[in-house]
Amino acid sequence: MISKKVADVKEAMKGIQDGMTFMLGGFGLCGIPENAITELVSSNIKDITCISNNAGVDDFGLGLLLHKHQIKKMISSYVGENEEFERQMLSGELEVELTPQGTLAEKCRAAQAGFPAFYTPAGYGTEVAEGKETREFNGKMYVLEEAFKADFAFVKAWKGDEAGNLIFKGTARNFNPCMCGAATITVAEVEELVPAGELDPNQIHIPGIFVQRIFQGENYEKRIEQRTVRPRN
Amino acid sequence: MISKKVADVKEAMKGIQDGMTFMLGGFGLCGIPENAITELVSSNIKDITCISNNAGVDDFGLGLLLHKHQIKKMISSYVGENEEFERQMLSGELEVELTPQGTLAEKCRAAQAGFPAFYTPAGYGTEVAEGKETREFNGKMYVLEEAFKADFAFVKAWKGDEAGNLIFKGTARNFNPCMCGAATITVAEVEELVPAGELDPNQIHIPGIFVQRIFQGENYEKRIEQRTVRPRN
Amino acid sequence: MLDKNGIAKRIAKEVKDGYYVNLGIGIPTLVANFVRDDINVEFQSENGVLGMGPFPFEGEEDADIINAGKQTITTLNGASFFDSATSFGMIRGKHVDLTILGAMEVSETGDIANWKIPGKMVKGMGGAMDLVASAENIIVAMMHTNRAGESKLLKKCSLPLTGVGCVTKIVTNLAVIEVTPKGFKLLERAPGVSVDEIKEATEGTLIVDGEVPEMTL
Amino acid sequence: MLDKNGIAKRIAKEVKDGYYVNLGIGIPTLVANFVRDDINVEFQSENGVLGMGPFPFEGEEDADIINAGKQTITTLNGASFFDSATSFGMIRGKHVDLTILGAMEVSETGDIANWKIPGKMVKGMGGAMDLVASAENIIVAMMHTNRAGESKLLKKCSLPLTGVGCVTKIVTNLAVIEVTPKGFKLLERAPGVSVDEIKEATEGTLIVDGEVPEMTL
Repeated sequence: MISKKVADVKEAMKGIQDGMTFMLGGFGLCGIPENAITELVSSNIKDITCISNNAGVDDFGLGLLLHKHQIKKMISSYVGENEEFERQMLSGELEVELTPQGTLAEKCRAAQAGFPAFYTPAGYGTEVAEGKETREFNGKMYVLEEAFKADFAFVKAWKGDEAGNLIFKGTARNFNPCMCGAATITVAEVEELVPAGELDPNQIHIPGIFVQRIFQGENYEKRIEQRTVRPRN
Repeated sequence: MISKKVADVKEAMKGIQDGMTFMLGGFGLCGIPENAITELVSSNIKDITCISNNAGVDDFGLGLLLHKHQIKKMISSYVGENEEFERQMLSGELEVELTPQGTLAEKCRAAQAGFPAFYTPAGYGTEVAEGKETREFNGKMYVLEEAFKADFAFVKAWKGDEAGNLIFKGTARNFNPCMCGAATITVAEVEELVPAGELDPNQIHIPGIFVQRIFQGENYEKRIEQRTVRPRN
Repeated sequence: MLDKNGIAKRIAKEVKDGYYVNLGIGIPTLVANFVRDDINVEFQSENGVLGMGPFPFEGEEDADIINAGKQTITTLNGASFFDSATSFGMIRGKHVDLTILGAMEVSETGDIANWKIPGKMVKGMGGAMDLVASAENIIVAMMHTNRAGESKLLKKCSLPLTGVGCVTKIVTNLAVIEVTPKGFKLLERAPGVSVDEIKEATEGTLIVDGEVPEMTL
Repeated sequence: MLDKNGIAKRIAKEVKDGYYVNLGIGIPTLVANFVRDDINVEFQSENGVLGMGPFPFEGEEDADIINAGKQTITTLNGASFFDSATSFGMIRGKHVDLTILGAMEVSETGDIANWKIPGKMVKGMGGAMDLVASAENIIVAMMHTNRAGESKLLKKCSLPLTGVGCVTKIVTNLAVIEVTPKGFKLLERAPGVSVDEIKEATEGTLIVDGEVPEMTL
């Protein structure tokens, strides 16, 4: 067994530098790598490019990095729910590349699985396809999209073992598995880190080969954006 | 819950016709859809094209269909272990399209996930790439491969529920998940069929949306090709 | 004239037994409340869940189980969770039977714009571009006119497009409309709404073919 | 001169701590037996398993747990199972550090042929084409000559290729050879084998640079 375990978030983040490109898992605030984000904020790293489906909210998630102007560029599919983001984007302080959500997921998966590019129908005929190659297959038009290149991927899982194997929970899975192995170094933080051998090999969502560093996360807030409930009759 | 349950293999195979293209899961004899193959043999269907990583052995798996000359064309990555296959291929009775194993898996996955084509490095500079578009990305050459088109996919899972959700076991997983949803109709046979709600939604390998029909399989032989053991000291 | 719930109620009639359905945010979300309970339907949410159920009871919310609108949800028997790439594989691979989403504009050729007002509102397309580019059965749920009273059913969209020639049907507060090669075909009028009122509110080519029935809900 | 186990033993020295390794069928499979046990290595098999262990004890074979050679195997702590697309994602995505496979021919430019003898033997490439096209560290394990005594290290392969310019190192019964832009560079001699014997058995350009040490096992 090849151990991926590191002592803490500080050791896990070794090597991050200004100007790097990071992938961050999560959908909204669900399944985001809270520990990595906190460490990025306190590291004062700057000029970073973030590949993340969303940009957090004003006072949580990637919103924290935005407020400190640490982010140079965001690559996302949906950035509502964040006023500071909208302000920085409309004023031109922040570079933004909006990408269809399925394309975003697949650009990660392509990087993970060694595909340089793929054809997708998403965005054909829209400004997303401007400057990109388009092509017909079986009477339908597709856009050529290239795999992402990133220095670090920060993901959050529910359970993990020392070998780097990961299991996600519910919809906190989202982009996290797609980003594993899609960057030079994948850092996984988990709610529960167990010794190798404790997870069923048949139930691993992401094999450890896609993860370079894993650590036991702490103090998860797991904030809910839209608490919707129904009455008990 | 949308039920995919059918009574038996006969009902599951409804609609198969001469000349159709089928995908069949399995690696060697591991994880092959034994019930579907038996039914195909007794149906006397002919002129079929089979997309399957291997071609079975002389007296089991797809070898049974080969012996009855029901197969017109095989699309596979490895066809050793089968003398009748080699005889039919070398004599020209059987059409064979050999495809790199990773490309075979991805041509299934592309069909499942709506990608018309993808670029892979496998086979570049070999006869596999003859007649295919090649292209450079970041200094490396790739071959354009198109998604498969198939009428039926026959897969075998360990557990399944009425909603068509599937869980595979060990390396019997192999091509089976990649083929689900990659054909017009996906037929899953399972060792244990349970009511919807009994499988943990977090541990489903293939969501039921990729499966059109599911049935309780029977009489699994699960033949071992290479029984290798070590002595107990 | 219909209210938002009325629009959702009418659209619910388009949902057939055995359909996998993706519901967008806003009016589309309400559709789930009106689907007949004698048919079997599964709701997919692109953030990675199939088989969504109602909102949880108070105190049972789980931050790890949400829909694409970031609302806490529950799951029903037969549900499954999966990653984003698999989720869009379902969508792109045409395994989802029906997509219902909102729009800011729809053109008479089926183009849709719903993700950006240049210089003003730029929230992003989320999964909408993948959905409209892939699905074969796309119903738009929206008001017939915008807050300024201008038609949202146009000859040509003025806003940046989300997808081209993809919308098949539109249900508004005034009408049910099919997008045909010749333009918007009026299928049904909302209760109490006249053909003339609909014509008045539609900038694009409106095809009125014979008697147009009032919709039943 | 080395036997098959000797070749495997020498190759095992190329396996470093922390490596994920894919072993082909034949001699490569034997390499696992000789890897130092003070380093951590995980073996991947392309049919969908990472963390392979030794063969099972008699009576504990499981038909559902095999390697790419269709042999019954066991798994070690930290193992995982996955589907074929994910497996080749590991390979194509360069997550596997070392690939060891057999060959019928290797050219001095690193081309490899190991899947087909036209009109005679056509078993298929299996995963070999994906492996050689993707891996950056490819070691070929083979006899230096074929049964007819002809060299398998050629100027140019005569058989249909599996991959182009991909082999980095070759370990045979006679020598350890690096594939360089200028040809086959002789790194080590097998015990008791002379440089002349290796030259004799090598059809392609053999570069002998100074004293060539005898390998240690």
